[in-house]
Amino acid sequence: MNINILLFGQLTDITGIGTITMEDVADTDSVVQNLHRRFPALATSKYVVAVNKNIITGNTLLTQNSTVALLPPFSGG
Amino acid sequence: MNINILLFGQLTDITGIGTITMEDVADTDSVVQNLHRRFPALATSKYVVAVNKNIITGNTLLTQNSTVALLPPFSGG
Amino acid sequence: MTERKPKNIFVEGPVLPSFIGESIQQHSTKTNIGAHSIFLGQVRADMVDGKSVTAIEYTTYQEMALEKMHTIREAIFDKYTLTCMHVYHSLGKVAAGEISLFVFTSSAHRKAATDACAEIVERIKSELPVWGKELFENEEYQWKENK
Amino acid sequence: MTERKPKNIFVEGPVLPSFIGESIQQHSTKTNIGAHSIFLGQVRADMVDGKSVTAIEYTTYQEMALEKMHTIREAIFDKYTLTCMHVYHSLGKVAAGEISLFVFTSSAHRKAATDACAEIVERIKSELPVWGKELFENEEYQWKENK
Repeated sequence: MNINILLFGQLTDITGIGTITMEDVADTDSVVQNLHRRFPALATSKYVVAVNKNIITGNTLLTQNSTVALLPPFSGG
Repeated sequence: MNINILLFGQLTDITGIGTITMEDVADTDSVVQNLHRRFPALATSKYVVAVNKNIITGNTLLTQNSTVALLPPFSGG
Repeated sequence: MTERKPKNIFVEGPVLPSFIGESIQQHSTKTNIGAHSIFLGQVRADMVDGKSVTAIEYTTYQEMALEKMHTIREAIFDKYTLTCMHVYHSLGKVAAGEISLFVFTSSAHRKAATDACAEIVERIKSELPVWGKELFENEEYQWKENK
Repeated sequence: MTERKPKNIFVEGPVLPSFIGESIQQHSTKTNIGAHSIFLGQVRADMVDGKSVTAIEYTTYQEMALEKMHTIREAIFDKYTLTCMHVYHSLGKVAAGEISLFVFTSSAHRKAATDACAEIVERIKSELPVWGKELFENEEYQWKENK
């Protein structure tokens, strides 16, 4: 299963990239744990998670080609 | 004693003029009574009275060169 | 002893959109501004008994209106932390679709500009001695009244 | 079956005052409009630790932002009786003193336009996935956070 992961704003300062692809992750908790292992500074960063452009509040199952986005605090306007 | 009287908006439709001078009127009630006699339609018109650019709520004594203005409902903006 | 002279807010005819654009442009040097709030009053082609309003002709008791506007301005600056405030009101004929009132406030943060702008508009409509005569296609007219 | 496509609100670089003037001008043919409310966000040259912000660089999650903006637009049209509503937000660099947000609402009577405009601005700031990076004179920067 292919999952697309998008990172924005200050989070890309940590990861150095804005797009990551992961295979064999079943849910958003797994994605987050995997990212925190690879980029420890993410664990102490403020962000919310969106799946397919909708912000989620709990662990969410993913399907083929789901897009998971990590969104730091908004500052538009 | 010279009193300047100003009329605005729909009130000038009644009086035909915007400025009237009166002599020997001591207070605003006298001005209003005088105007109502000359222009009976004024008596049934909505307006407030200002003396020297301040809206008054009761009878007000006038002095030499006071300006009395009859102001129909505002409709600016 | 200098007494601040009330600023003239009246312009002959409509307020032009290009003038509004230029007014905004002039604020680009004030880099402490974070928010602008603008209110524009536009003349509506209202239908009254089957006839439509083609223009409004504005008149004022100018001396009183400018004194009143000065009082409003001071009260608004006392109440809100504004960087600037501009008000323009038309006199004479303004056709349907044209702009007769332009209120423009600016502040560091949005709440002051937004709240001040709304309050200025309310006070202008209820307190300024200005009269609008709604003109119809033929020679007919009626006097507008603010609610 | 047609699904209304979300309108693009993003523009590259600052929103120009002349564009705002032209947008206003375009409403002169809509003679049922009586009131316009406009909000403009301008980049402030804030001082942070003795350094001043020279520009903000905006990025977005565009697909999500446009869907979100579409939802906001529908909600606002349901709640208020508006004639029209326009929103423009900058992407990329906007220098201090330049405009990064332009919200423009119009209605027959002033309350709808004014209230809708204020609500749209609040929702944009809290709900749109947009990020501003405040750039200083040197190569330094900090990420902005809306309050």
